[in-house]
Amino acid sequence: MIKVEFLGPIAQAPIEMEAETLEDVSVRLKEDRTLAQWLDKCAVALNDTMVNDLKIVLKDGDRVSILPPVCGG
Amino acid sequence: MIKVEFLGPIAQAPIEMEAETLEDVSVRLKEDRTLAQWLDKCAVALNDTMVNDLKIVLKDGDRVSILPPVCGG
Amino acid sequence: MDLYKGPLDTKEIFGRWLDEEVRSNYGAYISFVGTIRAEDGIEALSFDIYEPVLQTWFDRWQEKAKKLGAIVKMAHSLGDVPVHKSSYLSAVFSPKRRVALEMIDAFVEDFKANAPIWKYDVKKGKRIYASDRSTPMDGAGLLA
Amino acid sequence: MDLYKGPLDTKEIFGRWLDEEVRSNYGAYISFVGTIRAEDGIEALSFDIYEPVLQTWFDRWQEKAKKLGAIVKMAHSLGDVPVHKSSYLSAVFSPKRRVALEMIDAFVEDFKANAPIWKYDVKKGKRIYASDRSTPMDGAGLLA
Repeated sequence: MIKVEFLGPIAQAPIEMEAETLEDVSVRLKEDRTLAQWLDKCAVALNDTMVNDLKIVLKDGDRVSILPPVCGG
Repeated sequence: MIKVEFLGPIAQAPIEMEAETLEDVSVRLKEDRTLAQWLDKCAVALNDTMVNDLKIVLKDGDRVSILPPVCGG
Repeated sequence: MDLYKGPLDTKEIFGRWLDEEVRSNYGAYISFVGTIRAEDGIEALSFDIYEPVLQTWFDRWQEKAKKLGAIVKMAHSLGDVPVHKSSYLSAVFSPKRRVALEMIDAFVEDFKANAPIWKYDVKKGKRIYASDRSTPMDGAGLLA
Repeated sequence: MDLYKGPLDTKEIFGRWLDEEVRSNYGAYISFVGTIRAEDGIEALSFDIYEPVLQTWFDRWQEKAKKLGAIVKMAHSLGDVPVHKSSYLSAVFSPKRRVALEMIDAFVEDFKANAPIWKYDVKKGKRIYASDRSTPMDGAGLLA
């Protein structure tokens, strides 16, 4: 079981799911039409490290964060 | 009569001279061997405006400043 | 890196950073202050920050700076910051002026593009995500 | 533009400039502090300034800044400034961050190249012209 959390302006509670890779996470999130709209502009962190590879293998207890477009300063 | 003054590290009192143009000033200053050594690295101001033309015609009371290499900050 | 609830005390932070580095024999200290502009009828801007990823981002910049003999510092506001108050301060200390001038530019631009901070306009007490001024982070779209 | 005998009170000047522009609706305030590094056995650096030409140089920068909606400020020391004290402060205020980042770089570099200021090392109380670190101004060599 892994946990997916949504940061900043995405109004969505965390989701727990079974997933082997980030690809599985992508498939699951795209099922939700509201979330799907965010995905093309969101970056992804795994356990607070930014990641850039869908093939990464997930393990039990992993935390995936979805980071929408930013504007600090 | 015009006045030539030497700024910063050039240890030289102001000189008064007759000069029609900056070219005349150049000729006069080159006669002094110590001054001549400074000239290739010095910029020139006429009445506190930086100038870049030897043909400029001088008038009585003009003040020419010789500015050696700078290092502010 | 320091995060503060509400507006920054810009003078205090600028002076504290100066004191912290008084013995580091720097030659150049460049600071960048970001202040909320009055525009488009806003009362304030408001900020969410995801601190774990921000800390990692900042740590990497500290390492990059160290390799060039420089030091970076940063402060940012959490929550609401009224117009004409400051929400962001960053700085570079370096023995060399060129290093400092180039680093403050690269640091501030990378901050804008990749620091996990979300901005909201505050109008009539309501928070509205500033989507038009926000930038997808490096690597965005991975799950799309 | 302000000239001070001896070291600058960096915090006071930084804060005063901030207060001066509090109503100008700037978004970015970048400041550059130049501090005397301890090196080569110096006790202090010492500065001569030719103020009339410096003022003209600075006025031209103010105009250039104004065209881009920005404001430049500057302070410099006259005479001796001991190591670890500051001799130079400059700043850009601008609605836009890119304008400020590019202008502080161009301003500081042009200052280094063309501000009529002469620097001396102070060693055992003696002033020695820093000729190795000095740069001929634009147009140098006219009379050679």
